Amino acid sequence: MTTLDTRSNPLGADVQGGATPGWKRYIPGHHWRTADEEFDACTLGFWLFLATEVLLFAGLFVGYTIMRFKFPDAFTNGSSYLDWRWGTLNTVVLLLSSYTMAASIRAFQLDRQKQGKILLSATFIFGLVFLLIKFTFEYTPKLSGWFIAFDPALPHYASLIDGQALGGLFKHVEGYGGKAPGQFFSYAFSEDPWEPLWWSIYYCATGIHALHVIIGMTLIAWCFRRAVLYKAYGPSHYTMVENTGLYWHLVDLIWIFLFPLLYLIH
Amino acid sequence: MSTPHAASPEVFNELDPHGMGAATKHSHHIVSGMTLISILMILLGFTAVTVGAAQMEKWIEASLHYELPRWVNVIVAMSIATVKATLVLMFFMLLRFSNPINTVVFLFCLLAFALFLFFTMLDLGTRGMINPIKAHQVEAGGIGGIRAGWRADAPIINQAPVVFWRDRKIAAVGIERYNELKNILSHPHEGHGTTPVSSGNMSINRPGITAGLFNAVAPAPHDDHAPHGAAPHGAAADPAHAPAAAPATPAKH
Amino acid sequence: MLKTLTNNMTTTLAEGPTGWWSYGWRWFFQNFGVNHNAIETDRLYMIIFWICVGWFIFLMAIMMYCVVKYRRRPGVPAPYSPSHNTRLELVWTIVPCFFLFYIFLEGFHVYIDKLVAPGDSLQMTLTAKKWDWTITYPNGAASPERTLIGPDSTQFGGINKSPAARPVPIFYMPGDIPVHINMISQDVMHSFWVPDFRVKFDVFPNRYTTYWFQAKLKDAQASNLKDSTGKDVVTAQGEKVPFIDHFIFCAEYCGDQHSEMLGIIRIVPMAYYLAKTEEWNIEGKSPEEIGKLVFQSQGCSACHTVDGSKGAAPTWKDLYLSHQPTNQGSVLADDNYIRESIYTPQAKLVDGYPSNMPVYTSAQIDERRMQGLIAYMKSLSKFASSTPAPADPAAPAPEKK
Amino acid sequence: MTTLDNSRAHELGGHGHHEGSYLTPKGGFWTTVWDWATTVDHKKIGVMYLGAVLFMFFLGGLAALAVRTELLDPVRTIQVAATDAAGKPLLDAEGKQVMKTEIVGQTLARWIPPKDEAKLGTVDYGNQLYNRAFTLHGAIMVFMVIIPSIPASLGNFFIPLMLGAKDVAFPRLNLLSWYIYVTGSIFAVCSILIGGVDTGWTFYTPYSTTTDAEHANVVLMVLGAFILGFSSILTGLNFIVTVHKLRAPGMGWFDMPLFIWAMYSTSIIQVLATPVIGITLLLLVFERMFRIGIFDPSLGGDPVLYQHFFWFYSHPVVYVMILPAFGVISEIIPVHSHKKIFGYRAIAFASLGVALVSFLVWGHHMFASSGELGATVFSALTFLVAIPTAVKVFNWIATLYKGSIALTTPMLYALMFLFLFSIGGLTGLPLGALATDLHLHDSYFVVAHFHYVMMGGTIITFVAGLHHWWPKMFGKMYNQFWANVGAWTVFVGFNLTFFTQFFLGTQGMPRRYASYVSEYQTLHIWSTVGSYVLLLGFLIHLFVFIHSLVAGRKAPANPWGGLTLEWEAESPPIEHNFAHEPIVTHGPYDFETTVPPHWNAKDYPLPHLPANAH
Repeated sequence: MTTLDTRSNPLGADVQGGATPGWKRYIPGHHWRTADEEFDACTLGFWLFLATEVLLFAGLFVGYTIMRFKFPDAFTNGSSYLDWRWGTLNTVVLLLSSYTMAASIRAFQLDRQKQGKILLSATFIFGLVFLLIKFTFEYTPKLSGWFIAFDPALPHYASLIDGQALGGLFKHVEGYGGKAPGQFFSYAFSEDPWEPLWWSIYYCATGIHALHVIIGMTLIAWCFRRAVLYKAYGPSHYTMVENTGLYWHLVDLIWIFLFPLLYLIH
Repeated sequence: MSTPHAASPEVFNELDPHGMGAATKHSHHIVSGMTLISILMILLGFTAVTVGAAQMEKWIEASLHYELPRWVNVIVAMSIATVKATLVLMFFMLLRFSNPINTVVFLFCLLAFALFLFFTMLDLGTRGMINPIKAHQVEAGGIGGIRAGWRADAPIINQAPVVFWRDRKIAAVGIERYNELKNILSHPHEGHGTTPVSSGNMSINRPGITAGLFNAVAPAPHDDHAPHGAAPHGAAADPAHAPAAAPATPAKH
Repeated sequence: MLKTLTNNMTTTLAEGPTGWWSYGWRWFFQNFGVNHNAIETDRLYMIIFWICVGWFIFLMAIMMYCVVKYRRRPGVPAPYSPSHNTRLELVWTIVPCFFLFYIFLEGFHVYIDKLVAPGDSLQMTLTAKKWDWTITYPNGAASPERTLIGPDSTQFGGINKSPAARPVPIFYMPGDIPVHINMISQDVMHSFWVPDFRVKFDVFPNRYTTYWFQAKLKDAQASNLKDSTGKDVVTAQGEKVPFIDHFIFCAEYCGDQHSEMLGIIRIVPMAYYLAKTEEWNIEGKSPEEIGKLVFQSQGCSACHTVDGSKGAAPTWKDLYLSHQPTNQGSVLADDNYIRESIYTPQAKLVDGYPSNMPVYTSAQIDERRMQGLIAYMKSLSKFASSTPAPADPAAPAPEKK
Repeated sequence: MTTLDNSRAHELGGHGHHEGSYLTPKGGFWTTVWDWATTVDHKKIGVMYLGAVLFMFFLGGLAALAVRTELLDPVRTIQVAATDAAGKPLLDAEGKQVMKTEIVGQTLARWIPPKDEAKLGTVDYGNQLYNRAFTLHGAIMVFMVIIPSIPASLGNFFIPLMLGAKDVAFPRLNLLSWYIYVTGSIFAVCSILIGGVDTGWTFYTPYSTTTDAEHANVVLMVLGAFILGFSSILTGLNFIVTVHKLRAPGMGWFDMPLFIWAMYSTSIIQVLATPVIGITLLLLVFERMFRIGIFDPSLGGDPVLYQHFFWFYSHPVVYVMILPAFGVISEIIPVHSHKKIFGYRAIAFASLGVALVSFLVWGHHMFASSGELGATVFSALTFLVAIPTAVKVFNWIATLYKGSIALTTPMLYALMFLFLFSIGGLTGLPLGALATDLHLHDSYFVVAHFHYVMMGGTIITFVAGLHHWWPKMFGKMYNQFWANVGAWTVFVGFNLTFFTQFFLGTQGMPRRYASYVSEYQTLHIWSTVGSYVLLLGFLIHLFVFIHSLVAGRKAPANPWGGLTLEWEAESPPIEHNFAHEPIVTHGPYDFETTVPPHWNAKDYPLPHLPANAH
């Protein structure tokens, strides 16, 4: 097999004849001696890839450290606009999703197909919840001043609400928005001249992290599809779901560090 | 590759002198469900601890009027995060059970990170910088040209956005309303302890020489060697532009 | 120093290079011993050079010997030798370490000399911007003198330099005493390099870097300063003025005219230096004179002309109160417009000229200098004393500011 | 030499014994094109990389020639006699000749006239062209030529062969990385087509975030480099896993050829350093597009932070460039002097040592800009690099001792490498010493130094490796005489071009200057002439290779008598590399005890046997 040819994919070849589950039909690549060796190599390869991911974020962490060292008060000030309650909730959501991911791998290892699929979709949903919280409760109010009506952060600002939309579902707080990165910063009540820099770091770090969440969710969805269509994962072959899991845990890992660094400064 | 799957040719494992096959025995470890649950619980517990510690620090500062050193917050938070990360790595990411080479890879990656951070800090952390003493006015020039807003044709303000927007708001709503708004907005969470203090004036003006290193002489850029002192230039302290606009000075609480 | 700068092509100091290592320094350096640090640098460089030459010849000789002696000949077997020898390998690992350690130490030692200025140095500040240097003397004066390093230069006849005959600033510096310059950039990074001093330091927009030198004048074979007519300049005491010029180069890439961002440091006796800086001091001068000094010293003259000829930017001749076609419509060049154009040049761009006017801050051109510039422009304009120039009928009415 | 039947090879429908060379077309023209475009065969991907890299080398070389040509003549303003439309001298009212000012010496501006007539003859226009040319040269040569040159082309082709494997660990990823490389290159070329980039290949802020603010070319170029980073990461990752998991039976870590060791070290650097340039360039793009301010002083950012970010990648990447070259030399010298390499373990560990130390020394690019403590520490660490490098050079020269040295083209190049790289390495010493660096930094001395290392080291070795393995890759021999002529021409041209630049540097010629003070002109002219000779040398090689492909003699399987596994395969190798999985029973350089595979006295005599043996 020296040509990229999807038809030679042993899983794809036999979609209708689903009698034999995909994982049993799997044949390792022609250059491997055993399936185990291939699995081992894939895991090693994936760890190397994870190392590159960590070092990608390393740049952000170094930037964070230098800037916080230079402008400690800008960071304290900026951080005080983040609501630790949402941050904590998001941490819990990601930890739960990490658990469901690990459990789903375990299910596939034990050939519990249904359990595995349920856990996979749970992971996906947790990811979705994470993004929803991030975008609707964190980014949107800070950038535009629009809150969702049931945001617990809102009652405090009730006296400043100056607009509504969608029948009161969204409420606008006067002067709250404009906490954008760099030159787009237009929040008028900042205490520190370098606060835009804090927001730059905040949006870069959480934004790139959110991008990774999205990539991870895509991978999970793809695994789910293959699990449903081909029963692709089972005791002897679960490489892809395992590596997706590793990726997802890495996303969690990064967040474990981002959370205190961004939300718990004072 | 349409040939049927064949049993693994065991003969190769015998010829494999580096134990490459032996490593695969680690690969298929199945973690018990109990372990996973316990790890999750521990992780959630640590999350509670780290949030609690941060709240506790705030409480200490607010009620005992004692300002903890800055590193306390960082050290506590980072230690807990490291423990959590280790747990995730070992049990969720199966480093504990898989081929040790994977752990080595990850440790090397952390080593590279550590070197990166250490040497960058070593350089940037030991030299003076001109933090604009006048947080007020941004250094203009090729790197200035900050625009007031998102649009590409928005006017150039040559000012820190913070200052520009503050002044604009004051002009729009008046200083009383501004202070009123600010009072509410800068206490985003009830019970928030101390009021943040601006660092705009805390920067030390050092002459670009590592403080205390080799300073047979620490030449001050604006010392009175010459009759007029050094001419005003660059981002240096410029008395004429020290925060002059009275209403623009942030109201201290 | 580069020989173009002085009429005397072999300017060196009395103390020439001495020592075994000094053989061959002339291959690398045009001159020797402009100051202590330069001598030390050259010495270190030449020591490293000879160490390298020694190693290189040693290695290449062995290589060539092997290639010739053990060349492949049919039927002649390779003699073979062991492929491993711990003692030998240890030796050639450890021996270079000593050389390296020595070079590091020497490099560090001289580096500290270059870094730390003596406490009694003369303090000056340097501002770099695209693409010009400005040095401000202790009394607040800045040098307005510029020269063309080109064929039309009267000072240095026939040197093929200076694209577009762009004048470069001359900074007068006293000889034989330490001068300490505090450097800052207005825009991007630059690097202040005087090859004769063997030192360069980057110039940043957000932090000061420092540069110091003590250039020799007494022991050097300097030429005498001449004025534009070729006559010797004499001081009030009737003495001739010895001088030595050194080039300043920008060594950090900074854009289109990076290679034109030159300057000259002119080492003169202390008395002459003091007289010059006093001459350029704006205290006690009329606004017009101040404006002219600022025009010359802040780099305006690099692009703007005052005689009506076309430069890289609009001429100041008859500019004041004229109507300028800009990208914001026709504009009356009144005081406010001039002020705006200096502090915020991008606001209105005169048609037909590139947008490369640097931004000046109020720290560089304070109110007094600004008034001076406006007064100077007034003196150059025929509209100043009479009514404003008639508006171009085709152009829209001048904008209200 | 024993072999063992590969049972998997039999399973694969008996392809093993009678499958053809990997170059055999699979059918008609379009079938073949499709076959190559979708191949996951590491050999074909290696050849495709070779083609792409050579094309980019051609582009980068053109830019280099443009730079050299511009520097032939310093830009200067002269007074010339004005003429009227008919070409007669123009006289003024008093009958005197009217003079006019003219700018001469802007060669590029004459070749590429501006669209806007008014710009003709201005300083800015000529300089802009020059600045774009050197940026183009730097960016292409670094990101698109030298980094992928040996690893992605020769490495891809020969790592599996040398390990006795059928392919790299992740063949599809390998193909993907080629496509990523092409995509990144297209981005870069597009940025040239829409106007070019004038930032220098280092993209230093704040210049790079403000220049050409209204155009997208800088963003395109930066994104191109960002994308190329992925290609580099994937290649490195693939090689690490391949080396770990796909060695032939019997091949322990210290039975691997040294080329593999070098590639392994290279891959470690690629994997660990490249992501940092990824985030750096990403932040740079954000900075340019959104003014986020991390590197922008007017918003509180720090340009020096950018330099740290940039050099944390770009210094290790210098070793990504040179380590593979070390590997190639460690192959060529033993084979062509038919002698076991001296100090195998020392060279292997020196490769790893260089990889490790490479992460400690990036600050030496910033002595003129860095703080004093940082500079001192980085200077001390910098000298550490010299030790493993010197050890390697000593080992190579010791290998020559009492060997049987055949002056074939690859060997000639290897000896040239020793010469040039020694100069390059030794001139690193005054740059590593703080005091002298403050003079030499950003001068032509640096330019000369890194060209001696990067070009004299890597490109020369790339060409050496190409000559060494050409018979294996394409199954054809080439004309040794003309190849040697080409090699000598390159050698002469190279030294003429770059040795002169050491003197320019010490005398004070700064880098990236479009025009200069006239006493540098003599040396600049020599340098430019040298670059033309260099061009001639590479053209000779090009013709030798084309001639070889068209009319070359068929290559034997082992033309030089090498012992590493790739010489056991056919020339060119069959599609699955080996008919039987090889089993390693001897070391890669045991020339004293082993008869090379496919040995045939007609092809080459063994030194220790009479010429008429067999």
